[in-house]
Formats: sequence, C-alpha cells, structure tokens
Amino acid sequence: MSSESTPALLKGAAGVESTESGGPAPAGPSARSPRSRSTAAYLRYAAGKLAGAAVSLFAVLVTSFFLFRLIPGDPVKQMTGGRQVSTEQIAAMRREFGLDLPLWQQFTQYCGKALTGDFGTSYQFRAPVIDKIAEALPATLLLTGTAFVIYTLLGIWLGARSAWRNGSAGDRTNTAFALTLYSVPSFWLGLLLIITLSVGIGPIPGLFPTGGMESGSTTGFDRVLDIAHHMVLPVITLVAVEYARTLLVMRSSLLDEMGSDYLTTARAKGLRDDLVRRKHAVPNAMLPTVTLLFVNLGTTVAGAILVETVFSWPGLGGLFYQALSVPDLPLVQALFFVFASAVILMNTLADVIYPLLDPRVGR
Amino acid sequence: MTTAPLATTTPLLSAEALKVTFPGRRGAATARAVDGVDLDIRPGEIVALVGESGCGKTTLARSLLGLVPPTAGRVTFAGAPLDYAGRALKAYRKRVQLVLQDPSGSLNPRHTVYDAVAEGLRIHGHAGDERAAVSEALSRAGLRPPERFFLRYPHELSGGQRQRVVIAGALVLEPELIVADEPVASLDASVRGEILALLLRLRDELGLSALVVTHDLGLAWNIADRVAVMYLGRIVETGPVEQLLTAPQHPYTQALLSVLPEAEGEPVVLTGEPPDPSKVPSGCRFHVRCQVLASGEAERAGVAEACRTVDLPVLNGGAETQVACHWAAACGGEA
Amino acid sequence: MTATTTTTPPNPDPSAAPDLSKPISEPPLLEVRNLTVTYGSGADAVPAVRGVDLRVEAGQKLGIAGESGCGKSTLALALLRLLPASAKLTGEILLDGEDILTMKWGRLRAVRWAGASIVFQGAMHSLNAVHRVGDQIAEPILLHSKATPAAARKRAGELLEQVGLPAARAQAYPHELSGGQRQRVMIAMALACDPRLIVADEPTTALDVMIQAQILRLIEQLVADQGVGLIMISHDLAVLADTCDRLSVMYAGRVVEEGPAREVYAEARHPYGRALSAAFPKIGDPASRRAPRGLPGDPPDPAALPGGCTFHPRCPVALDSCATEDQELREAGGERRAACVLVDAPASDRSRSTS
Amino acid sequence: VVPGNPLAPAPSEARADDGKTTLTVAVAQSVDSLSPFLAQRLLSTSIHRLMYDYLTNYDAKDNKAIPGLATAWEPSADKLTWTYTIRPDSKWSDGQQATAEDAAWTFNKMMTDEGAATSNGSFVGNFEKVTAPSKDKLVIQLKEPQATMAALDVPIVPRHVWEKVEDFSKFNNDKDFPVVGNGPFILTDYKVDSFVKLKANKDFWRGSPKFDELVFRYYKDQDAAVAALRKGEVSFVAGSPSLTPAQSASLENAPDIKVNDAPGRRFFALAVNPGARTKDGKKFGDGHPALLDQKVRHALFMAVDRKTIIDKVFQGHAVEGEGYIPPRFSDYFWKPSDGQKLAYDPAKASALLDEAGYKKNSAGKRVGKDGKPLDFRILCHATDPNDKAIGKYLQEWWGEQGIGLKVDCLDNVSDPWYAGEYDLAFDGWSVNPDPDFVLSIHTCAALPSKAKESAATDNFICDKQYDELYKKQLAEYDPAKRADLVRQLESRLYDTGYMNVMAYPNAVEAYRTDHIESITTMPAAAGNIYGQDGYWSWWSAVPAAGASSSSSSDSGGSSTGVLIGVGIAVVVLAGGGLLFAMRRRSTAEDRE
Amino acid sequence: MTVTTDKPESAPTDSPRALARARRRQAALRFWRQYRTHRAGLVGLAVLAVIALLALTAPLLVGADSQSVTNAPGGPMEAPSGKFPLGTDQFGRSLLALMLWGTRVSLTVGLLAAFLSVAIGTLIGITAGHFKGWYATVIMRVTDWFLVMPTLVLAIALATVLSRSIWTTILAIGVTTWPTTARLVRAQTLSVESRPYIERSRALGGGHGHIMSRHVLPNVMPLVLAQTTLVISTAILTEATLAFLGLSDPTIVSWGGLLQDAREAGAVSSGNWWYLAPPGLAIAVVALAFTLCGRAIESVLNPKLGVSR
Ligand SMILES: Nc1ncnc2c1ncn2[C@@H]1O[C@H](COP(=O)(O)OP(=O)(O)OP(=O)(O)O)[C@@H](O)[C@H]1O
Ligand SMILES: Nc1ncnc2c1ncn2[C@@H]1O[C@H](COP(=O)(O)OP(=O)(O)OP(=O)(O)O)[C@@H](O)[C@H]1O
Ligand SMILES: [Mg+2]
Ligand SMILES: [Mg+2]
Repeated sequence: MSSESTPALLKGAAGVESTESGGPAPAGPSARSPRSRSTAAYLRYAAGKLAGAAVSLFAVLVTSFFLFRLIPGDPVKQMTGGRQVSTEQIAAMRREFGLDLPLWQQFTQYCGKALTGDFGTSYQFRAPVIDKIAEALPATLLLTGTAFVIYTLLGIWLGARSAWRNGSAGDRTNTAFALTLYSVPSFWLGLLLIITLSVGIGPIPGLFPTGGMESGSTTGFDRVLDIAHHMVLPVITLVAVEYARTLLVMRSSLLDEMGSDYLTTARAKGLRDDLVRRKHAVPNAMLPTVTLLFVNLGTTVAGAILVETVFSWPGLGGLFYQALSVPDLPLVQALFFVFASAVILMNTLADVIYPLLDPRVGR
Repeated sequence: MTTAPLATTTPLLSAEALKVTFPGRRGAATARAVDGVDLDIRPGEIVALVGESGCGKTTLARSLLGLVPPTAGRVTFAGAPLDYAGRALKAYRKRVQLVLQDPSGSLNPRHTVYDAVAEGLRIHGHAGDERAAVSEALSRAGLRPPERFFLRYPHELSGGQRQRVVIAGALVLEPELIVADEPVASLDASVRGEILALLLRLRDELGLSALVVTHDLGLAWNIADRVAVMYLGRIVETGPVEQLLTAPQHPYTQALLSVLPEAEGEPVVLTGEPPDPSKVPSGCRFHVRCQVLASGEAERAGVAEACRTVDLPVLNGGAETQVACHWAAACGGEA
Repeated sequence: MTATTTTTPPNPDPSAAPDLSKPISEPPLLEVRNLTVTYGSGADAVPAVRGVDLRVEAGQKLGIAGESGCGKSTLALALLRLLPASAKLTGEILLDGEDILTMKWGRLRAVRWAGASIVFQGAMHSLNAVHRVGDQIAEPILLHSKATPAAARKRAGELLEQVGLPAARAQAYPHELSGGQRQRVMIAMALACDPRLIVADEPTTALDVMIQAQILRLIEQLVADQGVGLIMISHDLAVLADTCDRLSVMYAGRVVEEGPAREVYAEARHPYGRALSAAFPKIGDPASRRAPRGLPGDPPDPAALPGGCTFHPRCPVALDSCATEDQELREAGGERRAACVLVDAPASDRSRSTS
Repeated sequence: VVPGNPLAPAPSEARADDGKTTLTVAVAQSVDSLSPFLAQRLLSTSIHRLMYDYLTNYDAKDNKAIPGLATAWEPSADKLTWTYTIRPDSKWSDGQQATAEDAAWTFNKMMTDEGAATSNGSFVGNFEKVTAPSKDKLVIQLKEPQATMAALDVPIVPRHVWEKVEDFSKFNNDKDFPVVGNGPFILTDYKVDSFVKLKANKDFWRGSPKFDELVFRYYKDQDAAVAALRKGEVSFVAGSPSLTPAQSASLENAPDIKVNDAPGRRFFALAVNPGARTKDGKKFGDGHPALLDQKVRHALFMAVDRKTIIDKVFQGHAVEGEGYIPPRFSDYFWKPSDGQKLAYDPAKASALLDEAGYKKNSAGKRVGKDGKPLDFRILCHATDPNDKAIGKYLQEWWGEQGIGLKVDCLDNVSDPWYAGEYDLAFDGWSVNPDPDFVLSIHTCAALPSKAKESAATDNFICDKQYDELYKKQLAEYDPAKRADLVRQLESRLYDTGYMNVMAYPNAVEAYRTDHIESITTMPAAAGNIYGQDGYWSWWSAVPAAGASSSSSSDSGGSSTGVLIGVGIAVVVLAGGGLLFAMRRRSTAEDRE
Repeated sequence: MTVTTDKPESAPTDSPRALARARRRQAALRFWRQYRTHRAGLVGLAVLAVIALLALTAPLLVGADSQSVTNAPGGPMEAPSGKFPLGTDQFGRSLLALMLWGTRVSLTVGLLAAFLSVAIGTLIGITAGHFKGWYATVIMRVTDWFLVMPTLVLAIALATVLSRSIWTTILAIGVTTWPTTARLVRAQTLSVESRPYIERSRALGGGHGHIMSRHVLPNVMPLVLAQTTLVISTAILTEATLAFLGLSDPTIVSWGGLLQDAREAGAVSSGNWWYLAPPGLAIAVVALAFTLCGRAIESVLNPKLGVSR
C-alpha cells in the first residue's frame, strides 16, 4: 500500500495486516510515546503520498501537453477559419501563441507558466484559460458536489442495509435496481428524463426545465430556487448511475466483513444488531468504500461531460467538449489537467484520509 | 537405536557461519534473522531445529535451500559450496527438497494430485515414465492405491493426505535431503504421528536425511537424531536428542522444556515477547530473558558480567553436545 | 466439586440425561442437555454437534478436546446463540438454570458477556482493527452496567493491568500488539463484565510455546481468583490435561469420552482418546522415542458421517458391530464415561446392564 | 484591464417590473467573446449588432445600405476618401453623445493594435488614415478604392469607455454591466454558457424595441432548445444552422408555434479535389487521379439523385441545387440549360464511366486501366447530420455504379482539407448579398503560396476560363452586366464539375406566436429571422397580446421552482420518516 | 475433507493427460452446476445467448439491405406500427432491423475491446506482480498513471486524435480501461505469489516462466474471466458513449450511433421516445446481462460475495 500512489480498490490490498507477530512494544511500560511516533509516521506517510501526487501531477502535465498535439488541426487555421488572413497575420498569431517555437521550448514554457496557474489563452474564447475554467468550475462543482453527497449517502446506506440483510427480498430488489441503473448509459437516462419529465409525455406534464442552469430572470432567493429547479434532472441522472456503484461496493465490502470474527465478538458482548452494524461492521466496510468514493468523485467530475452535454449545464464538461472540437489546445490541455488532477487529488485525499480511518495503514 | 554412528561420516549439507539479514522497512534497523549459524546434516541423519517463533528457523531453512541468498557465510552440499547460478541451483534443487508447514497452501488448488507430484519431474525434464514415478512416490508417501488419488484436487483431500502429497512431490525427484518446515504443525494431533512415522520410514528405507524445523520439542523426541536449539538467529545448544532433551544445559532449552504441559517441576515461564532480530542484545543474546541470570545464579557462578557483555562463539556444526552459555560452561559438569 | 458428592447408582439407561435423583441443590452454572447443531438443511445439512451433554459448576474448569472440525467452536458459539441463522439448534442450554435457547433476544443480550463471555480463537480477527483496544474492552462495560464512559475506560485500564499489560496500552490498536498481547486483551475483555462463565476457544493456538505457557497461567490464575466457570477448548490434550479439572473429548460432533482431566489423559477409555493422548509424546519416555504414534485414516467429514460408531473406520479395536451400532456414552468407572462398546467389559466391576 | 463604467441608471430601470416583456431566444452556440474586437461567432456578432450601432445598416427589404450611425456617406472623386456624416441623436447608454470621434478611435485602434484587429481587421486592411475633423464628420482615406465602404460591418464603440482597456486581445467586455452601447439593446448580464441578457434601449434613435428585455439562452443540445420552445421556456429557436426536418415537422403541429421556413442563403455542395497545388503550381495532397477526368466527375454527379436528397434528407426544407448561387439572390441565380444539366441519370453515368475507361469487373466494381478499383474518400463534418446522411446515400448510389466510397467524418476537417488529402468533400457556404467572396474562392489567386498552408481557396480550383470571367465581373460596374458575367461564371463552374451544388437548404426556425405577435424577416418577404445582417428581427418583434405572460411564465417558472422544491422536501421528509419507521420496526423486530 | 462421492475410479490404462482432460471436463461441469444455482446469472446468460443468436442471424432475419437508405421502406420517423414494430428512423429504415444490425457492432466492439483491455491488463498485472524491483515499480507507475486518467476523457481524446473507425473505438476503449484489470490481476498475483506452493515450486527448481504460466495464470484466470464479462459491459457502455458524442464511425450502425442519430434528428423534442428508448434499453440489457454473468462467475469462484441467486 505504501508504495503505491493510488489506493487499491481491492479489499485484499486494503486490509493490511501486521504480519509480524512481534508487535512494536513489549508488554512492559515503555518510555517512548507510541502516539507521537505514529503521528510522525503518519506525517511521513502523508508526505510520501503528497510527493507521489506531485509526481503524478507532473506526469499528467506532460501528457496533457503532448497528447493533444496529436489532434489533427492547426489551431491558427481554426481561429482564422474562413476569414481572409494574410500569411503575416498567421505568422503573428503563431508567434502570439508561441506555436513557432520548437516543441520542447513550448513545453518548458508551458510548464513554467502552468506552475503559476497560467495555462495560456484560449484560442476560441480569447480569454485566459484559467478564467474560462474558473467560470465553469462552480457549475460543475455544484452539480457533482450535490450529486456526490446524495449518491454517497444513498449508496452507503442502501448498500449497508442490503448486505446486512443479504439475500432478503429487500436486498434483492436493491441489488437488482442498482445493477440495472449501473448498466444504463447515463446520457440515455438523461434524455429519457428530458422526454418524460421535461418535455412531458402523455399525461405527464413537463415539470422541469429542459436544460441550462438558470433561466436568467431571477435574483436572490428565487434564483436559488431556480437553480435548484434546473438541477433536479441532472442530479437525478448522476445520482442514479453513481449511487448504484457505491451501493454495490458498499454491499460487497460489508459482505466481506460479515463473517468476521470481530462481529461475532461484538454480538457476544450483547450489542444490538443495529449497533453491531453501525459501530463495527460499517466502519470497517467503509474503508474500501471510502477509497472508491473519492476516486469516483474524481471521475464523476470527468463523467459529468455527458450529463452536462445532455442538460446544457454550463460546466467544465461542456467546455471540454467544445474545446476538443476546435481544438482549442490550451483549453483542452488545461481541462485535461484539471480532470486528471481531480482524480489525483481525490486519490491522494483518500490515501491521506485512509490511515485516519484505518489505523493499520501508514503507521 | 537404529542409526549408525554418525560423527564419522562427512556432512551432506552444512551451513558455515551463515548469516541472513533483511533490510528494515521504512528506516528500521536491519533484521539479523540468521546471525552466524554452523550446522551440519549428515547422510541419513534427522536433525530437528527448534526455537521460539521468529528466531530465524524458517529463514535458515530457506537459505539452506538457496531460496534466500546468505549475506555472509556459505552453504555447502556434498562438499561443494552452493552455486547460485540458475542451472546449478536447479540441479541442487533436484537433490534437496522442501516440505512446508501448511499442506493446504503448498498445493496449488488448481492442480490435481498428479500434477502436483509430477511438477518436479516436469521442471527437471524427467526422461522416464512419469506416471510410474508419480505412482511410486505416492505409494511411498502412503497414498495407496495411487491411481485413486491422481485426479483429486487438494480440497478433496484431508489435511494428512495433503501433506502426504507434498511429501510425495518431494520424493518423486529422489532427493538426498528433505528440509521440512514445521511439517505437522497445522495437522491434527491424530494425524501428526502418521506423517512423522512416514518421515522416519523414509529415512530408514531410502537413507534420506532431513532437517525438521519445529517449535515442538515432543516432535524432536519423536523422530530426530539430533536437536539444534535456536535463539535469535543463533544456535545456542545442540546435541543428540536423548542427551539434550533429558539434560538440557542452556537455560533457554531448560525453559522451553519446563513449560511443556507434562513437564515435572515448576515451569519457567520466560517473560516478555521474543526479542527482535533487529535489536540483538550484546553479550549473550539470551541474557535479557535468562532466568539463571535473573535468579542470581549466574552471579553466584561468577559469570553474570560475561553474560551481559561477552559475546559467545558460534557453535560448530558437529554432532556432539555443545552449548553456547557462559553459565553452563562455568559449571558444565554438574548441570 | 458437587459432582463427586453422590455415588452414582447404576443407571438403567445410560443415555439418559443428567441424574435427576441428585439432591436438589442450586443448579449447576452451565448445563447443556442433548444439544444438537445442524448447519443448513436438506441434503446439504451438516450435523456439526450431535447430542452433547455438558455440565460446568462454578469455579470448575472443563476442557473440550477434539480434532479440527469436530464441532468444538460450534458448541462454544451455540452456548450464547451466536451461530449464523443457517444453524438449527435443539436441546437445552441452561445457564444458571435459564435456557439460553428459549430466551427473548433482549434477555439474551443481557446474558451475553455479563453472564458468560467468550475468548475467541484467533485474537487478531476477533478484535476490531479500527477501534482502540481500550474502547473495545469498555464497550461491554458501558453496555451492561450503568458506568460512565470515564469509569468504563478506567475499568478497562485496570483489566489490562490485571492481564499483565500496562493500562496505557488501552490506546493501542490491535495491530500494534503482538499475538500474545492481543490474546491478553481478549482475556481482559472477557473479564470486563465479571461473567460467571468464560468460554475460551483455543486461546493459545497459533501462539508460541512460551507465550502459550504465559497465557495458560494467566487464565488459570484469573479463574482461580474469581471463581468463574471455565470451558477451555483445545486440540491439545496435554495442555487441557494440565489446565482443567475435567475433560470431554469430542469426535464428530459428539462427546466420546469424559472424566477427570488427568485420568482421561493418562488412561483414556475410548480408543480415540487413547490415540489422542498418545499423539503427545512425553519427553524422556523411551516408548515414544523414534516411535511417533498416530491414528490411521482421516477425520470424518461431518456432512457425510460413517454409519454406526462414527469412529469405527479408524478404530484399531473395532468390532463388526461397530459398523452398524451407534455408541452412546456409557459409564466407565469413577466419574468417567466413554462411548465405546469395549469400555465396561474389562474395566467395569459392575454387572453389565441388559439391553 | 477593465474600463471603469460610469453607470448612469437608464430611465427604463426605474420602471416597474411587472408587465415587463421578455423575448427569450434559444441558441445552440456559445459566446466566444463579447468584445466586438474579438467576437467571430454568429451569435456574438449578432449581439454586437444589437449593442452598438454600425455606420450603416442593411435594408430589411432589399439588403441595400441604409443609414446607421452615419446618416450619409460620400466618396471623393478619386474614390479614395470617404466622408461620413454622423447622426447627432445617437447617445451612449451612459448619456454621452456618440460622435465621429468614437468611430475614428475604433477604426484607428483596429489599424494600430493587432489585438483589436482580430475579428474585423480585414475591413481596415485597406485604410490609410481615419480622422474625425468634427463631431459629425468621419473621414476615411483608403490606399485603394474599396467597394464595400457602405458595408463596413464594424461596431463603433464608445471611446471614453474603451480607452481604458489595456490588452485588447484579452479583454472580453463581460465584467461590467450594463455595457455602455448605443444600439437598440443594452447588454445587462451575461453568464458563460448560460445566457446573455439585454434590455431595450428606450432612447434608441430609430425607436425603442417593443420587447423590454431580450435574453439569449444557451442550449448545448439543440434538441433541448426545441423542447424548450415547445414548453414555452423560450420564445424563439434558431437551428444551427437549421431545425431538423423532424423538429420542424413536430413543431408545425404544435399549438402557438410558427415555423419559419425561409429560403436559405446557403448552398450545399459536393466539392472535388482537382489536385491540390500552390500558386506556383507545386502539386501536393493525394486527391484521386480519376477525378481529374471530367467524365468521372460528371458521372458521379449524375449518379446523385438530388430530388431524393431534398425529399429524404431535407424533407422538403431545401431547394434542389443547380447553379452556384442560391435562388434567393435572384439577380445572380443561374440554372443550367437542359443540354448542360447533369440530371440524375444512373444509366448515363454508367456510360460515362465506361467511356472514361472505368469498366465494371466481374464483381461489379469499376476498375481503372491499372486494374485498381475506383474507391473514393469523402470528407464529412462529424457535427453535421446532413453530411453523414447524404454520405450514406452517396455510398449506395455510387456503390450501384461500382464505385467505393469511404465517408471520413471528422470534427475538424481543415487539416486534410488544407493538405489536399481528400478526394471529395461536403462543402457549403453562406452567400452574402454581394457574391464576390464566394466567387473569389475558386480563383487561382486564392491558391496557397505554400503547400498545406491555409489560404483563401475553397477546394484548389484553378481554371483559366473562370479566372478571366471573374476578373471581368470585378471590373464591371453595370449591375445587369455584372450579373450576367456572374451567371457565366457559374455556368463554367458547373461544367467543370468540381463544385456540384446539391441543394440550397432552407433556414428553418420557429417561434411562439403567443409570445411574439409579429417579427420582421429579412428579406421581408420569405426571409429569415436569426442571423440577419441587421438588427431588424429583435428590434421589430412585437410582444403578443398575452406576452407579459411570457415574462410571467418566467416568474411562473420560479414559482414552479418553489413548488418543486417544496415537493422534493416533502418527498425527502416522507422518505426519511418512512425509513425511520422501518428502522424502528427492524429494531423492534429484535432480530440478530 | 474427503469427498465420498467418488465415481468409479478411472481405468488405470488411460494416460494421465486424457484423465486430466476428463477431469477438467468434470470441473467445468461442476462449475456449471454451481453457476446454474444463480438465477440472475442464468437469466444473464440466456439473454446473452438470445442476443448473440440475433446478432449472428441478423443478415437472415432482416436482410442485408435493411441498412440501405435508398431502399428505405418507410417514411421518416414513423411511429411503431405493425409494419415497423419499432418505427422508422429519419431515412425511413426499420428501427427494428437497425437495432438487430447494431447488435453486431455493439457486441463486436464490446468483446474485442474487452479482450484487448483484459489481455493488456492481465499481462501487465501478472508480470508486475511476479517480478519485483524496478520493472514492477515502473510498470505500476504507468498503471497508476493510466488509472488517474479519467477513462472517458482519455478515450474521448484518443478517439479525437485517431481517425474515426470501429477500430479506433476498440483501441480507445481497450487502451484506457486496462489498468483496473491490471491492478486486480496484480493484487491476485501478489496473493498467489505469497502462497506456499509458489515457494515449493521455486524450491523444486521452477523458473519465472514456469511459475507464471503454471501457477499464477491458472489461479488468475477465473478472476480474469469474471473481469472480462464486467469489462465487456463497460466497453459496450463506453462504445455507446463515444458514439453518442459522435466520436465513432458514423457510417456504421451501432446502438450508441442510433442514439446519436435520434438526438441529432430531434427525437427528444419531438417526443419520439420509440426512437430513443430501444437502443438505450438494448445497451442496458446487454450490459446488465454481462454484469450478471460476471457476478455469477465471481460468486461461484468466491461464494463469500453473497450474490443473490
Ligand atoms: N522476507 C523477510 N523480510 C524481512 N524480515 C524477514 C523476512 N523473513 C523473515 N524476516 C524476519 O526474520 C526473523 C526470523 O523469521 P523466521 O521466519 O525465520 O522465523 P521462524 O523461526 O521461522 O518463526 P516461526 O516459528 O514463526 O515460523 C523474523 O523476525 C522475521 O520478521
Ligand atoms: N457456518 C457454517 N456453515 C456450515 N458448516 C459449518 C459452519 N461453521 C462450521 N461448519 C462445519 O461444522 C463443523 C464443525 O466446525 P467447528 O468450527 O465447530 O469445528 P472445530 O472443532 O472448532 O474445528 P477447529 O479445531 O478447526 O476450530 C465443521 O465441519 C465445519 O465445516
Ligand atoms: Mg517459520
Ligand atoms: Mg474451532
């Protein structure tokens, strides 16, 4: 575990046992404080993870720079598309965007600037990339954040229930439902929701807006409601797909814990069934789930591309898709970097949080 | 006693000043798992290596098989030092075989008994009749008729049967020596005896030597010719079974024997956990737990200071009774 | 010991449940009558325990021996109804006269740990890895007594001291402790609510000889100090003989031999008991030198038990009838009983009951 | 960077909110920039039309230049100096007078600052000097005579605001609202990829627009925009470039919706790679050599059933293609004569191919003399459904002729296009009232000077005869004669077979008649609404009688929002309660 | 435990190989017997069988010219009717026929992409788990790196970079989804490698190749099998996603492509649910069927998972 930058999704890899029988401390009273040592160890561990994340971020930066150079299409031609421009103008634009430099020089410049948060200027929007991202980020965060909270709570809760009553009718319905939603293409679900709940079909009235984040005609609290109204369908779509994944993971990791001896111990102590579940089984089963949740949140941000496209949500996903077709290299690169960083960030967060939840790891 | 006088023959396998260390994880000190061991195993001899958990028994056994390269010292087999080059090592591994503690784990759950036994033959490109060789090995290991077992999977066998299959897999290559790491520790008491009897019989019939690693002194009494008691990477006492187990000289051996359930006298329960191979104390490595030192008896014998400071020499690998203890050396005769 | 106060008259029906003619005194701490446990149902049913009678008085130590899979752990879990839902239980388990099997859940929860506690096989897995051991010890105290959290924590510290660990170790997580220390924690936990009965399921298996000796001494001492009843489960007859007052030897879900520990170990009546005790050689005994003794054959599969006496396929002294006739426990002199056709023929001075 | 914006509250803001009429337009394009110096997209430039007055405007009726900010304009005798009279009654929304100064400053900025020349630099390329001798006089001196001086599509910005901008290449004019302007509408708010909001400029010299507010709402998905129109969330939806047949069909049956199906200004053509080359004749690219044979080109086109394309792909929302310029521009529209016409005739196409030496082999494939089968690639825009659909038809029609076709759909066709690495391509242009530009792109002069470099050329056509005709029409000032020359050009283009116009797609758009009572199309008869050359449509749109309902539908939207919010809360609470009850039950059940 | 259901022992004349084969057959049978007890798995399998059959017989069922636009039998976007049970697309082609044709593409892409992904993942996972040292470090770094790349984003990027064809789609999916498999396989390899039988094999003289092929691979295979079925469903979904985003070959009829066509044609606003629903449903059903099979296989191999039967 310690040598890996991403937490393994597998239970086996996550449940690290101390293999040596000789514990760190002999039975007698010991002089040194185990707590301070473990804190130091934790800090070392966390620092290692952060360093690993930094390396990963750099790797992503490199990739995002080079991968998208492969996309066919000369950005300058795209920018000038159809207009009459002189060769000098084109040369000037190439200079402006640094496209006349050798690739490696472009790269070093890019890296240097990226460090200061400067990802260049968007070809199509003529604005600093970072501004465009900053404009779109809140919308994406709002959407994915809301969905994240809902599907996490829902998935964990239902997953825990489902596993606890493994094989019961409730479990079967739960799992069947989750598996079905898990197999449904999210964009399709979104379209169906639009057809039924937004356009309205037959007797169903169109309750929700067809897209966008707000109607633009409201202010204050009305605006909040307006945005909430617009959020309902996209959030449902995201939740439907992601809660299923969470549920399935939670269920299977709890099932893994179900036969464990420590649960028998807890029961033997006279704990009520729900206490056994809440205090013992779920915290242990949460460990692999938490890892997955964080990793998922990272990918959910990227996965929002589809939902944002279907629901015209003014977020990063739509921006990415727009940028790709130009190709608006600086924007594409930066967005790719943002998406991958989101995953890395979440991974690292999971790694760093994990030892706080599971004392066996990292100390 | 059926064994020939052993001391005269040259050793088949011997460790000479063998040391194995493991680098400490995350800045911890290196673990001196085996810290200077001389041990000879003569043809036809069964040597029991006993000691507490974590004292380096398995590591010693594995390094004898060339599975862990020693950090210092060497292993010689039939007079020649072990060659760690691929081909030579492979040839060596035809002659020396390993039997592990956990028979369930030692068998690939997806291989049939036949495959498991024939594996060695296939690795070494056996020229003869594979089937006949497998049959014979299985019957020797007490699985008769062998055909009945050919196509069973490990999970269809009982623990004892599995261990027999493992032994058959070792026998099929007609080795000269078997290293058995806790061969019966995970087996039921009722089955244990049968497996041990099998080892004894193989020695008698095939002249096989064996190094049996165990923490169970009763096992040594059951089958071994000679016992080596290991403590924290060193052999602290060695000698013929009868002598060593009935009249132990090293306080550690005495303590081990005293805690056996049916032992007479007050058990000497050593306090604390087995010490850490990454922190070997100076002087006699046992002195921190030594009951003789603690009771002041060593003081009376005038060796207390030596116990704490003077490192003891490595015992040679020979068959005679030897003990690495200042106190035992001081009052050797009377013990 | 109460059991020795009455001389048992010849019982016309050896299979009958405990002696009813015994003077009415307070009920034994634990009495198990004709307990059966079957896992699953239908064709896949595994009869793991098949009619076991046990009796433990307060302050008494009962050892249960037997090889792997003979139902020892099943029996132990059944005592507190901790078995999975797939297990069907019949019979009676009377703890202080109260039947565990018919208890309401609420009452059962109250009995658990406060009435009887368990030290499980494998302490690593029986402790919750993500909670500090102190909290785990305090948990049943909080649950069963009206203690404040602080008091419970203090008590947990005391308990740790009692089992030879510094109270500061309450802050440790299980993985920070060695195997022996974890086992001590388990014992401290078992003592937390001052139970009347402690069931120790292989408390020393997988521990080193030296630590095993430490733990055993600790258990012995605590039991002696507090006068609780102890059921100790092990496959090591020698250890049980050393530790316990009485011994029951199980084979394939049944008790096949019982009696005072020393006697059973030294001179078993049932061939299985004999084989088991012979498997542990006595060092210095020339008879066992270079002569390991075991029992031929393999332990039976509880899902497909042989007919007749379940032991007969491995029995060195089996009669023809053994293949067809099941053997019940029968008196075997003194306080001993064994389930073998041959027990009372040579050994008993009593007339054989006609059947 | 951002100019300080003295916010003089517009009088309209003082008015009461209720009864405010809002016109919401669904758009499927996002705004690239709100700076008139940077904006290039149709949406953004249309918005600039509304925000800023241009010197001149186009008449909605006949596209003739009419006064804008300038009331009159006049060339000098040598045609090198143009003098514009600036109207006195145009005010910036912050109260200042719009003057010739502003215009001069705007042009000068574009001439001197490269960043400011990004979008409209081409207009000033030929300018020598621009001055404002007085408040109402603007003088532009040219390097060479320029005919488009009455059609300078350049927004004039307020100098006192824009002077403060530091870097024109970065400034997007989207931070301080309302944005100071003098057009019929004033930009009041903008949320990226969400909406652009404008309010009516009550003081606009031509008269205030009828709607109080104009909102362009962004829909990533065009179909969602159409759905929004059906629901009444928006008042107008423009296609990009046009509603699909299915959409218009379904909207036609919907109540209160009018579908405006106007003849388009676009043509949709099949371009053939005539062998890419540079100005100096260096060949590059890998166009199929068989296509150099006119017979093959004609055969290909004759195997295309344009009628089916109109019927099936456009489902009637297009006119069958003939000449290069769409019939909407009747002056220049040309039709092939009967003898000349490459009518749909598969048999004749076969014969032509046979004649050209591409005979069918036993497997039914056309093979050349070298034994190689005829296999073409066609470049298609992945984002254009029509390309893909017609590609399918072509595959089948040409397949019957024994010709293989690979449809290469790309997001971005420009790379292979400029590199000449294609055989055929789907092509199409929007034609301006003056056809000069679309004609110029087929001249030799438009070829790139270096291989693979972007250039003015469309598909590398370089034909002497065509070039001569082109020069002639350029020099011809008599409109009738020029039109005749243009038609000859078209005829020549038709004959070469390098540009085969398949259809003139209509502009299909729709609006709600319960929001908009009337709206001006351009041209007034059978014209389109979105993307006009002027601001007529939005300026002229009249709210329907119940149109304040369109605004109340917005507030209705928020009250629906409230309802929904409450509904959700109720559901959540009920669900929670239910679960709690279940939980209670399950503990009460007292199971292990 | 001894299994007492010993069949009549095989005749000793048979060669061990033949017996081993028989044994393997028996193992497969046993697997099937266990699999049969998973109702969901059976349903999944049945659905897959039906769909596979439909895909194979599509040319016979609907005729090769059902994809033709010039011979389209119906009007544009007709609602379902007797003649066109699922209605028609914008060209007037029968949607039912197109759905059937789409099955072939979706299954092919799903299977090939999953195969590619799992093959890469398995190779990398096994070698990374087996070899220690710099190789494993480097390989795992690369895997980690791929793992943090948002799959969809990377696949979109790849599909954009490469030209549009079914192979691009397969490649984009295969190349971006293998890290999960690699990690899984590596974890399993590590766990297998820690088993004593590996030590025993090494002590017998077995080399890297021997251990990887004879011990690790067979033990990893079941997991890989289960993983494959799961990856197939992911691959089918990803294919649909890419097609939906217009990143796959538009001339090929696939379910995702149909959805994209439907959307482009304006099915959503026109309320033409019959155009939109079936392709998505088909994707969901097939993905679900593969998932069900995968879970059933998983739980046969690891009964603890408690997949409901
Ligand atoms: N691969 C390894 N890396 C690091 N340390 C190791 C390794 N193998 C063994 N050790 C350490 O070496 C010491 C000796 O281990 P070894 O397994 O030889 O003991 P053992 O006597 O066989 O114990 P047991 O009776 O528990 O099997 C232990 O402290 C162990 O932690
Ligand atoms: N949950 C269960 N379901 C079905 N069978 C079970 C279950 N638990 C145990 N068994 C079976 O019941 C029998 C008795 O098991 P038990 O764990 O009681 O044995 P044991 O005597 O404790 O063995 P060991 O010494 O290995 O701990 C075994 O054959 C076991 O396979
Ligand atoms: Mg060992
Ligand atoms: Mg047990």
